[in-house]
Amino acid sequence: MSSAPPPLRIRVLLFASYADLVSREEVEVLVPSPATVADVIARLRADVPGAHRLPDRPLAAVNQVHGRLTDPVADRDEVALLPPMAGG
Amino acid sequence: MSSAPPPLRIRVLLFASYADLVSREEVEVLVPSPATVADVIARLRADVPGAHRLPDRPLAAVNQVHGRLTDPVADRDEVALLPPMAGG
Amino acid sequence: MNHLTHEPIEAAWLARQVAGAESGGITTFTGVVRNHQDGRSVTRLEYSAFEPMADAECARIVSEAESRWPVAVRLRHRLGQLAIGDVAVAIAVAGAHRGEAFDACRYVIEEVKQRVPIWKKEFYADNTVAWVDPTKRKHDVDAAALTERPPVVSAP
Amino acid sequence: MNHLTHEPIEAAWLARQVAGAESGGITTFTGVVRNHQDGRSVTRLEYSAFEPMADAECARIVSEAESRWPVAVRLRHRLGQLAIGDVAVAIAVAGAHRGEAFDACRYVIEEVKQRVPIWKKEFYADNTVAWVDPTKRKHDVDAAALTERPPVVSAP
Repeated sequence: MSSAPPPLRIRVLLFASYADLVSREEVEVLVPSPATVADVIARLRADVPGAHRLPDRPLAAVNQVHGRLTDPVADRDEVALLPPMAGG
Repeated sequence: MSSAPPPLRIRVLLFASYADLVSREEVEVLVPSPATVADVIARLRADVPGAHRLPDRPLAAVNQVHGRLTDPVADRDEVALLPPMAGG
Repeated sequence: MNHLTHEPIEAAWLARQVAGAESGGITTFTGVVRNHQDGRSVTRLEYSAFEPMADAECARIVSEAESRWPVAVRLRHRLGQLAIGDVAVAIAVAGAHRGEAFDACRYVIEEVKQRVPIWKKEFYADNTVAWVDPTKRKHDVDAAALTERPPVVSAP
Repeated sequence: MNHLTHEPIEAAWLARQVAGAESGGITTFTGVVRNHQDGRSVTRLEYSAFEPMADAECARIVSEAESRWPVAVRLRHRLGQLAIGDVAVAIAVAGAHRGEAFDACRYVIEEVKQRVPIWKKEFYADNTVAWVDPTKRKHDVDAAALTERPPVVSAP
């Protein structure tokens, strides 16, 4: 019997209104491998106080590039949750 | 018998390449009344040395407003013949 | 960090950078802090960003515009505290032909608004504060502020 | 004579005039003297105008833009001798919304080119001179210069 793969360690960044909702700008989340961005968000919303107030389908970037919720994540990836952008 | 109406006295202005072609910037033309811008141009081309080199259907302005060749002219009107414009 | 700055910015300065002997037309866009938004009186605002990603995204947008049209593009977005009349974003585009310069300039500002992770906190004359959500603009803003929008809190 | 000048002009100066607390977006267009035209090397040029009509036509264009869109518009065209890199025309438009500012700015430059009685004499590196005819641009220019276009003469 092979052992289960180790969980993925994901750094989640929160900005602007999302940081206000959770009262944090950075959270580390562990998810079983394999996992998608959506899995990371679900774990965050379930485990971190206040994070249930985040939308369940926010915009997200993986390693500083816009991504989709169905994109896979790898160990040590950085997932940024992006409130509606308001530059310009 | 009524006498013929007096001819219309029209001041014609020439600019840029048109002034070069005719070697003049201003010409006075007399045309029988009633007359249009086209009549003024035809008279100019027939009577003024070099003016036959002007196009027979140039852009024209009457009293500093863009006009059509079929527009009527009145005594003392100013007709400007406008080479292709190149501002901007 | 070429596209973000905490210092004042000016379109004319960017325009001088893109102008060249080959360029016939230069277009600029300047986004200025307005004194009103959706009927509310704004007194100042604060831009923040996910800075490394925002800078990289600006670079990607500039590069896209320069490959799609034969133009040279400069883009700067300001961060931090801004007052009414301050320039928030400036874009300058130079090209041999004006149509391309207009199209590329418009492209850049639209993409900046869509894609660059920058956020804006507005401070209102009634001492309230809100994060701006352009996706909710002009759709029953007051109600949205009380429900789905980030909470409106009193300023200190 | 508000829209024509023999002095250097700058879009940034016009932009400062149109900017107001209500304006969210300012667009500018600057037309610059290029060092080439239709493959020929240009050394300098000279703009002349039917001045009173050109100024009145500029005023009409500005007024049309300001009535068609909720914007403020400034327009200046330079006349006389210009060198490579000099600004020939500058337009600044301020509006509450960027789309309107872009559309109005584009409208003004297109109308200026179509309607304002201004003419351009180009001086080329081979010491020839020609009046520019935009209606013939890029259509067999050399042949046109020898036949229908105003004669190409040697510069003094």
